[in-house]
Formats: sequence, structure tokens, C-alpha cells
Amino acid sequence: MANLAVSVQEHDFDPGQLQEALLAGASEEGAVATFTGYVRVNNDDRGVSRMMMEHYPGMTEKSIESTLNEATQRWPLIAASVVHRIGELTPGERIVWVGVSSRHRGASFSACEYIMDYLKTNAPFWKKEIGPDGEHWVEARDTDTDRARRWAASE
Amino acid sequence: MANLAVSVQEHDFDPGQLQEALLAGASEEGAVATFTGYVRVNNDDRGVSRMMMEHYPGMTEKSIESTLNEATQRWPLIAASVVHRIGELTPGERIVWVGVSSRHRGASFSACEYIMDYLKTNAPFWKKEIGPDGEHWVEARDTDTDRARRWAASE
Amino acid sequence: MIRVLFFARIREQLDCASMELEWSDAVRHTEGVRAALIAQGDARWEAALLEDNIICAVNQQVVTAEIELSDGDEVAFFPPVTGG
Amino acid sequence: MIRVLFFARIREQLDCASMELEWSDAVRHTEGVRAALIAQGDARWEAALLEDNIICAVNQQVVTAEIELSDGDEVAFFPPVTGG
Repeated sequence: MANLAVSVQEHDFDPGQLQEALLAGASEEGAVATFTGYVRVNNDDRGVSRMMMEHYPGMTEKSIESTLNEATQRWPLIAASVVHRIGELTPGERIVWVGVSSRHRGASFSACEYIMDYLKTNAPFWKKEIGPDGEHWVEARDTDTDRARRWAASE
Repeated sequence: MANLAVSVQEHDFDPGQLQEALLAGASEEGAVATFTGYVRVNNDDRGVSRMMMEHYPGMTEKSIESTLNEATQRWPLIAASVVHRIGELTPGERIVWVGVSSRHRGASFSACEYIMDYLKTNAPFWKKEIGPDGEHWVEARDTDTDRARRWAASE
Repeated sequence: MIRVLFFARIREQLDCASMELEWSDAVRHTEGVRAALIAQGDARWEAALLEDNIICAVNQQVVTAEIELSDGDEVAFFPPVTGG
Repeated sequence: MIRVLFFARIREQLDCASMELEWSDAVRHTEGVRAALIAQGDARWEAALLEDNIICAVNQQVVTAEIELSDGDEVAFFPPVTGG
């Protein structure tokens, strides 16, 4: 059984420490793939001075756990972990971290990308950007939906 | 122009610090994908007590730089960095780190995997495993060649 | 009783994060809940809840077709997600 | 002069990391270098340098066909790479 972990939290995280934690207790891994998402300074040419990340408590964790479980069905993973921040965030700050370990690199790369693609389209988070022109809810991107669909097509 | 860096070194590295260094001086990134390769404890069912990594000084750096340049031609990258260790390594130790930053995650994920695939098949490194049954040179894996060929097919 | 939750833009449009509907035959399925919510609100409720891309979740699972409910279920309405 | 380098298993088989060949018409191309190396060594050299999957690099670039050389070039022979 792969080691799975999900954390939805207001406070920042340290990618290096998360990678150490991902490896703790296992010794068979040859590969770790990680992804870190940041608040962009200039999102779609609108200045963003800060961002509020809303979520659906309870469902968020369940949704991410379900994505991690699906990833372990598809690939031989040793461990997988997701950390996602909520609340107020400023440009340049870390929002999300995904880490996956496995014996060989193919599984880590694919599972890490799969988890991000499903998190983007399934986990109930919503971003509101607050900038000089006021605040607005970020619209979902069709490209995210298309990216998630690629995995269904390759099933 | 993307920020590119290559280091071939005997000493260990810190993935967290490397990720910080990758981001230094830029502010537009939304995405960082990284890969860390480790010495497996039990490689192909032979016990490995240590490993020697030989390389071709000069050509190694050129080969990795050329792979990074090709990656920046294919994807809109902000920065890309490779660290690869040489000399004696023991099981569980880090061997290689690849980090890529970009505005959107698709470019980071693809470029990180591309760089690893080309590094595995093109950069002049050779692993010798030393275990209870003596020492032997690791054979190149066909799956690595196949992985690298995927990128040529999608050109 | 059915507990109803609203998130993000929908929550702001309705100026409502959660409410409770008394358990009755009218709310035995998700479309009944939607109709009951529209009936008890003004035009904003109709506009928000009949939006094309609004997502409905029952007990924290997204549902894409009308499904039956039980007393005590949690129903949520929200826009497409934008995390990560 | 042509500087010749050997790496990894090939280096161990030949018990030689590098050598120099005097510049002459015989080593004006990569196959000439290979032939000169085989001529100056014993059966181990022939076995190692005629292996199917041996890789040849000129001035630190892999070459897959015979190419012409210039005085001062660096030619290397090595097995398939196994880094990462």
C-alpha cells in the first residue's frame, strides 16, 4: 500500500521538508517527482495584489484522497502527498505542492501530473483575485478540463 | 531567455535550496516541476552496497546544456537546472536533480521529464554497482531509449 | 432536513453560505431542492441556480444527474473549481 | 595528434583511460582511428572497439557515422550511458 497524505492549510509549507517527509520510512524509491504551484504576479495581464482561496471543508480532502487512490491504482507508487493552501495569498507565494515517489521515474512523473490535473478540475477550491481594478472570481480554464480528459482517454 | 544551470559535482545537494535558487531573480512563474533520482537500495534484486559514477568531464556539461537548450526551444521556460553527482554514492543517496519553472504547469512537467529522458540516454555518465557479489557496470535499459524516442516522435 | 451549502461566486450572488430545508416530498431529489430554493428566493436565486455550469454535490460527491435524497443529506451548489 | 579517450567498461577492458595517436593520413577519419587502435593492441582491443553498441564521440559530440578528423581532435569511445 502506498503512503498517502493530504493537508489543506492556511500556513505556508517548505518543499524541501515535504520531500524529506515523503521519503520517511521507505527505502525502495529511486524517483521523486514534485510540483509546486505559485501565485503568479501578473495573471492574464491583470495586476493581482492578493488572492483569497476558498474551499469546501471536508469535500476538499475527500476529493484529493480519491484522486490519490486512483493514482495508486494506475501506477506503482511508494508514496504520494498533496498540500494545498487556503485563505489569503500574495503574489509569489506557494499555493500547492504535490510529491510522488516510486521505484522508476515514469510512474512518479505521470502520477504527479495526473494528480495536479485532477486537483485542478475536481477539488473544490475557488480563487478570488483582488487587484487595483477590484476583485473577481477566477474563471475555470478549458485547458484544465482538456488536460484532465487526456487521462480518461488513455484509460 | 531562460535561466539555465548545470552542475556536475561530488558533493550532495539540497532539493529545497535548489528550488529556491531556481526561482531567484524571476517573478513570473506559476509552476515548478522537479525530479530527484536516488540510488535504489535493491536494484534489480541485486544487493548494492555502493556505486561509482564515472563521467566524461567537459562533454557531460555540454551534453546537458544542449538538452536544456533544446527544452527551451520546445517549451516557454523561465528557468531550468540540472545537478548530477559523480564519484562514490551509497543506497538512498540523491544522484540527480532536475528543476524547471514556467508560467503554466504543462511546460514545466513536460520539460522536466524530457530533460531526464535525454540525460539518461545522452549524458556521458556510467554507473558501476559494487555489492556482495562483486562489482559490475550497469547496463543501459531499452526502456530509457524508448522513453527518449517518444519525444522525437512528437516533434 | 436537507442542509444546503453555497460556495464562491454563487455564495456571494445569493449572499448566503448555507441554509436548511425542511424534509418533505418536495425535496426528495436534487431537482426538488433546486426548485424549492428558487421558489423561496428572488430573481437572483433563479439566475444563480439555473446557470449552465453550476455544479451540484450531494454528501460531498459531485452528481451529474438528478439523484434521490434522504433526510439529513448535504447538498451543495458551486461554480467550476479553480484551485491549484 | 589525435587524443583518444576511453570510459567505463571499455576503459577497464583496455586498462587504458587515454592515449595519443600521431597525426597521419591513417587517422584522418574516425574509422581510421579505430583501425589504428586495433592494430597497436592485442585481441582485447579488437573485441572492445568492434562491439556493436560502442559509442564514438569527436570533440565531445557523439557521431553516428564515419567523419573526417583534424589534427588536434579528441576522439572518445565508450559504452551506452547509464547516468541519472
